[in-house]
Amino acid sequence: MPEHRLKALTPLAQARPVITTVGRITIAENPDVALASLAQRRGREADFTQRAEALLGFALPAPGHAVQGGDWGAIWTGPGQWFLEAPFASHEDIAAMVKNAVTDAGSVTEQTDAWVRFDVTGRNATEMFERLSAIDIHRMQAGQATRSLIEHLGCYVICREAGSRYSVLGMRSAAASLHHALVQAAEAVA
Amino acid sequence: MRYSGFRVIREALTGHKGWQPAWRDPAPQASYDYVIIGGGGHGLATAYYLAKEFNQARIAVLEKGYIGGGNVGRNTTIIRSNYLLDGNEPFYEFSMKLWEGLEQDFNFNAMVSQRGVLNLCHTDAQRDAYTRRGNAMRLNGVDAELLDREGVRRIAPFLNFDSARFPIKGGLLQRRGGTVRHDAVAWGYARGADSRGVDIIQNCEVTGMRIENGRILGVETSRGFIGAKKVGCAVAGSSSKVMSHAGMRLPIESHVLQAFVSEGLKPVIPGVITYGAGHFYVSQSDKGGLVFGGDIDGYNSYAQRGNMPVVEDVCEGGMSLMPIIGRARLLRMWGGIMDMSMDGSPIIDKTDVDGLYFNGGWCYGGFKATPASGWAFAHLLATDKPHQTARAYRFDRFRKGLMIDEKGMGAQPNLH
Amino acid sequence: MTANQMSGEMNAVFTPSDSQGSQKTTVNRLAGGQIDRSRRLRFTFDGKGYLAHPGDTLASALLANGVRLMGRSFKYHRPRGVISSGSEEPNALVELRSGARREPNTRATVIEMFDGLEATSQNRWPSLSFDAMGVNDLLSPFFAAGFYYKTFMWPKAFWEKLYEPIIRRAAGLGSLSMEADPDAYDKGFLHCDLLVVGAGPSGLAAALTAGRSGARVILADEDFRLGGRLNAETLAVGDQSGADWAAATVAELASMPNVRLMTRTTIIGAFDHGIYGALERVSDHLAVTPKGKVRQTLWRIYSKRALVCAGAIERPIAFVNNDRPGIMMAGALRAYANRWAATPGHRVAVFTNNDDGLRTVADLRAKGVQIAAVIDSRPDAPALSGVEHLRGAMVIDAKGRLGLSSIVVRTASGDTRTIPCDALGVSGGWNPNVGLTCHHRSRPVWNDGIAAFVPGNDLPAGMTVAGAAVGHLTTAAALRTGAEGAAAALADIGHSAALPDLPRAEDDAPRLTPLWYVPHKKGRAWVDPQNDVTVKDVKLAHQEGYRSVEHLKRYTTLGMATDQGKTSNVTGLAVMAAMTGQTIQQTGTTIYRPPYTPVPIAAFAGRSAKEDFRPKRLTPSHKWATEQGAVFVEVGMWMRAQWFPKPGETTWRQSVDREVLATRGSVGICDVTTLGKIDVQGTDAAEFLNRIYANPFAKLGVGKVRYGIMLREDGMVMDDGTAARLAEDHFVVTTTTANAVGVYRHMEYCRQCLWPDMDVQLISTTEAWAQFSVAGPNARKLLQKIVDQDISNEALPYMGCAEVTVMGGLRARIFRISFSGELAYEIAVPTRYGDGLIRAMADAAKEFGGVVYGTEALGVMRIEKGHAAGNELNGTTTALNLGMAGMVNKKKDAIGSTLSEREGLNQPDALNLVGFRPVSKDALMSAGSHFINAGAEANAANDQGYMTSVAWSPNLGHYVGLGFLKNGANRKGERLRAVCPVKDLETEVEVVSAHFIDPEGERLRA
Amino acid sequence: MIINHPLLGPRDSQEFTYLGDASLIDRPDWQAPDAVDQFHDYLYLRDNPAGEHRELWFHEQGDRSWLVVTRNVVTHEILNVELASDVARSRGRSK
Repeated sequence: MPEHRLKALTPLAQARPVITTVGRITIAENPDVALASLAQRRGREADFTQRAEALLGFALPAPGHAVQGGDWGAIWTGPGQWFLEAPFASHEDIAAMVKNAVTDAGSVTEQTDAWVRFDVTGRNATEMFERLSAIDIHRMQAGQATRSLIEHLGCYVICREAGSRYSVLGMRSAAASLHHALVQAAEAVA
Repeated sequence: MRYSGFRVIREALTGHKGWQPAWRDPAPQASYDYVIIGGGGHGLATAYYLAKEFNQARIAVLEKGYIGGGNVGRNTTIIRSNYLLDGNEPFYEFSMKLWEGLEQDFNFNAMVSQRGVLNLCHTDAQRDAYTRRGNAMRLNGVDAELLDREGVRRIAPFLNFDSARFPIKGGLLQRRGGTVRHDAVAWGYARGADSRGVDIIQNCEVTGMRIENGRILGVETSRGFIGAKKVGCAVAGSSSKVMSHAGMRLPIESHVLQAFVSEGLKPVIPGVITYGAGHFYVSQSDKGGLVFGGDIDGYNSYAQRGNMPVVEDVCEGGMSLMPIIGRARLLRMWGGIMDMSMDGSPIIDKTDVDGLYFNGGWCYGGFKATPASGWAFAHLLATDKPHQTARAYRFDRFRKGLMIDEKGMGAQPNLH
Repeated sequence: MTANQMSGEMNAVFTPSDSQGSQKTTVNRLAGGQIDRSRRLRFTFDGKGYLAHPGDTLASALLANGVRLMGRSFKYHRPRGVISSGSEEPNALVELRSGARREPNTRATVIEMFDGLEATSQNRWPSLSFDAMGVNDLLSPFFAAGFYYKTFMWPKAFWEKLYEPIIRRAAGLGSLSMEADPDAYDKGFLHCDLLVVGAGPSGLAAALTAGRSGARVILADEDFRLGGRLNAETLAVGDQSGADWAAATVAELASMPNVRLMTRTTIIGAFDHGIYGALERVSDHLAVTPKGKVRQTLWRIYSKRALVCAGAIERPIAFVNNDRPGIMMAGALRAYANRWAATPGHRVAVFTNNDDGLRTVADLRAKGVQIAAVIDSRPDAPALSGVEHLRGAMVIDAKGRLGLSSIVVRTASGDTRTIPCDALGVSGGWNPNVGLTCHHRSRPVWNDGIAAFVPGNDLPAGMTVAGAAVGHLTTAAALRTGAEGAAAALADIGHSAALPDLPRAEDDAPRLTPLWYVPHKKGRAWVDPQNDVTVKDVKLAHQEGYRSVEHLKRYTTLGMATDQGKTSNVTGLAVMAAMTGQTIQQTGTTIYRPPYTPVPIAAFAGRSAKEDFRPKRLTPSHKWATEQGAVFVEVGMWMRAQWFPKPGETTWRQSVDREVLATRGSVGICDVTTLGKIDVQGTDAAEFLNRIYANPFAKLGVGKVRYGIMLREDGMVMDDGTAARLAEDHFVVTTTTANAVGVYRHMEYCRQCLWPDMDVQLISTTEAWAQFSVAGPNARKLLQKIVDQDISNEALPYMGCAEVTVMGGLRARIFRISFSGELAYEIAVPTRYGDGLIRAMADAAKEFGGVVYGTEALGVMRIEKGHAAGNELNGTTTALNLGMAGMVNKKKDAIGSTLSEREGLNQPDALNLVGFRPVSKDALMSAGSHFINAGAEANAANDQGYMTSVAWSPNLGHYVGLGFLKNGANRKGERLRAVCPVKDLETEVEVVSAHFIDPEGERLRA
Repeated sequence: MIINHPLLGPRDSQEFTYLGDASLIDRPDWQAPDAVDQFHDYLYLRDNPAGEHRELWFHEQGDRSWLVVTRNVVTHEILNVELASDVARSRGRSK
């Protein structure tokens, strides 16, 4: 991590992540993940796949899925496009790291601070998501990830553990509004 | 038979035995001088003015269902002439002037009610645009007032001045705008046309056009061939379908627009209010229902019904702007098919086929245009020259780059 | 229960009321019922206190308390009582609750009782029993259908001034509180294999069948107690009462994890592709919505299949004065007796044309209610014993203005008899509840067997119907078709379900001889009671040619009341059919539209109301700006700092002038994160940009930035911005704040739909970077304190860009671009450090007397510099209009370049963007003014263009404006009238260059 | 409405943004002698059929794919959904 003199704020504009517990549901802001978008270059698919897998140690996930392995995670975000995630503390310059690995077989774009991530846990988290998005949350299995609308915001919902553990990635600038929506939904089912 | 208060009293005292049908139910004749396709507001108004103002005879209106069953009977009844562009404003003001004398003209109370149309603005840029538009109206001799926030509050104190997501900064008010009882417009024109000899033929669908050597001879219908010297098409959402009988492709897409009415309520809203930062407009009918709507659903449709996202979007706008309506209940939702044109403005023009004329592309704004549209179309049919307020409504404006694009959205009909 | 017990109970409850005004005992409460007598609930109606029990509705409780008069009709203000026991109720509408939670037009039949409930009658003045507007009833001959279309036209001005205000005040039903709705509402989304609509016998059998098969099932019912008519009838199901069987079945369903039971949930509409809307009344049955909870939830249910088990609705028979309070549907009468142990009176008559009406007789007798007479229109009806059964007779009149006192009957022999009674149950047969099946404009078809409409063949895809809703009017058939319907629907999606062993139940085919209205010469017989449409009104509509059902509806308002004709439409059609000589099928129906029952507007809005209408986007410097006391402004979804007031500044202009002067005099900082940023990579990235921008981009050097304009395909300018080339195969495109989403969509369209084989990858990075503009002569000096690398003019010339580090090593990007016309940079760091950076830069700026400025100062400076922005890029302006015609390169394929050549867009007098200044230095100018040539009259014919943007220039000491003027490029120096009638303003202006500040651009390159 | 995304399965149409007739894929050659006329017809004229309609939808709130949806605009029944890039290639579009 570079030694510079600027302090970071979380997406909710706090020095420390905000953790909100409503009933049995906990909504935790998680800024400790670095994110990069990785897209395959046209005509370089085989090279791309091989290099990406070498970096990650696992195959890139299929549409609608996310994979976790070691430090790395990968989320399918669009045709030929993924988000890679890794611990922020060790991978702050994730874009450069990924770019080094895939070279010109892929396009890499830093996305770490484009998103706010809320980790939602709780045994009735599904009831909460029923009130937020059209995703069939009850059928969502660990390792599935998709993007849909939550209160007018396109958000990724990643199932970490079916029924009880999910991550929501939303537009960072709307973190407060998204948090508000999550908390209200949690209160409604508390 | 002339309608009057006296007549109503006389009939009331004699058991209402004297009332006659508002219009006849004639069988189609073999041929007419003018066949108007479409028994909606525009078609009926065209026939009425052809007979009354242009002294034409042998006129038929062909309607595939019952008259007034299309958009004239399913709109949100707003009239206004608050347009920006030269191509539009004189036309809509002509229409407004006709509305102002319409009921006496056709002897039917259509409840023309000039209770005002207020467009709210929420940003400085929007206020600048309203200023420009209000000035354009005034330069055309049309009434327009620019209100600041307090001016809006005086007219509509019940709006959300405290917690609206997009605060109310002011508004553009046209006091002469208002509402009209929509069905009565169709019936009034029908009755007026019928009494001047126009044959209104219901349940008569046009299934083809007979065209020889570039000239129209008449139309094939579900009730047989009907000859015509001139054929005018005024079928709104069905424009592409009908004009395809003449082999034409139009700069039009058909889209569904939903509208909503609440249960009856004691008076809430004085005039028409439109929300400039959400998709919501509302007025209150004389019966007490809040009549409201918003955007088109956004996809091509001939289904005359819509889906939930737009219902929700409209109500969200309403609940941001005037949360006093939260506990009022939405009673009924319905849809109409809009002939959305490529620049949001209509077409009243000849076609490449001699004797075939077209009137369409009204988007969601055809109702307020009904009188002027009928008059201008009658003018074109009778004289072969465009009415002076409708000269810009040509087919070739797209080829020439002379679009009349009030919203500046370009060639994407669902954005107009 | 033995007869003794029952009569004992009866004696106990039939205590006459003690005194007027005090809390009455429940005079009309019977024995039994599904109410919890162990608890008493207090409620008031029109301020008077009453008692009820859990399980009551407001209607049942009022009846039990001897209250028959509950409302007034719409037009004639006729006194009205409840006629149904369900959501179809047209008459018993009240204002529920008080204050901001007042709910007008609430049907007493669906108001679940809670302690402390307040209800008030409506549409009456001064009181329900004496309503001054009742005078309308006396004048009714003048108020026939459509009378208002024929009068009130003279004198012209009187409509708005006199007639309409009177009509508007008289019309309407209940009143809004005129306060903001204080409750919260949720929206939600559910998925299932099978949605079962309605939990009567068919719905329960269907849910049981599907539930046991393991399918995902949702069973929804509007009632708070599942079971439908099983709760209202005494008919046995197997060895149990219907109500007990329902309860047992519900208990089994509740134990299944794959079944979701939704009580108090109305399926309001069938939408496309198996999507159903549902309204769940979460807290309406509670006195107070618990904190954090919602009043209602609007669900969007995604179903693979739906089985409609919505039952049937009983219909009335129209006769003279059939709207008296105390006259109700026979089925409702026995529902009140059986389920709620309530009766509207002690002496009850029944008027029927079918056997079902006779069940009411039996059930009421079993409850000890005296039957005054049974008037059966069928001469051949099976004779009843123990009661007076007048076969072949009809009710021809009813007496009792505020409550029924007697009926007048014409017997089979033609005699007329007056029969005293305080309630009358009417049964004209049952109409299958087809509403939902018609939401896709399917038309129901007539079934002669039950003399009613049943669902047609073109139902919404995935929908089937069972039970009474499809015309099976016996319990056994309801159970059977429910189970079979569920199995068939599931088989359709490849899921097999075994049919359960169903209990025995009554299976008597209903016998009915249609009777729609009792012929009459005098008096009025109501078809639509709420809207006061009578048989005569329908006849008048026919006489005047309004014969199409839609014309009939619209002319008479038949079926347009809050019940949408649930109890009235078919009767109206039958009357019209009788007039025209057509069958009812030929007469047709009007269109059934959602919602099935009215839905609060707030429920459709959900959480997206008031300030939560749309999410807010906050800039990285938002927290800091808030601390500085900034004034914020909505820019699309963003909240941006508009200006930063300092102590002593009393007007916004003072703040903005200071910010502008400090920026131009020294340095200013502005958060420009809101501008769209799109990362464009790939070997074809340069060629891609070359095609989406009108001007060339292919040869832009690495480390360089270029200004570009994008056209729409129709040749209008879509957006402007810059593209910076970070590497051969890597660009960052910026867009305006307003067009960020649209430009990204357009670029994806071009990439995927037009040039699918280009090697281009796109992603938005707007949010990833906190970006600040640093502008002014001291911009470099300030930034050099922040940026770790050399940013001298040589290292980073005008329109250069670089990847750098700031504050000792943080990765950053710097672009030397300017919107203000000053020496300027944009510096970007990862968003989380944006707050740190603005603090660091604001600190550093102090040394130079620099400022942080908001959007107002930004706007002033861009106008001073003549930069087009949203007011100029209004979707109707071309590059030529903007003075950028030269940028449209004709030697390449670019979006919009071909159609920009059309003649209408290239006329000699086309609008050109030019500058304006007031001739008199202190004169005001206004955006939105129109230009008129000096000496010409101000009218549309003389319109020369319009002013787009105006600002006070503190640098120049006068207003500056931009605007579009016909042939403006060649009119510099000309004086014009800038007229602004809506502000009562006119200014003499001079046409000048749009570049008021540094027209040569020397500052930019300094 | 529900659009059966070729990669993601059934999705609520609310996640999508609608553009219009899929013939917008067939962008004319800018160098054709009658290019202005061709572009006019391409941009402004529509078949607007009351029946099957091929149309462009953008999965804006999802994976940002442009799709070609074949839909009956009278019944709203969706008959086919394809990736627009595949359709574009099949219609001869490349770079």
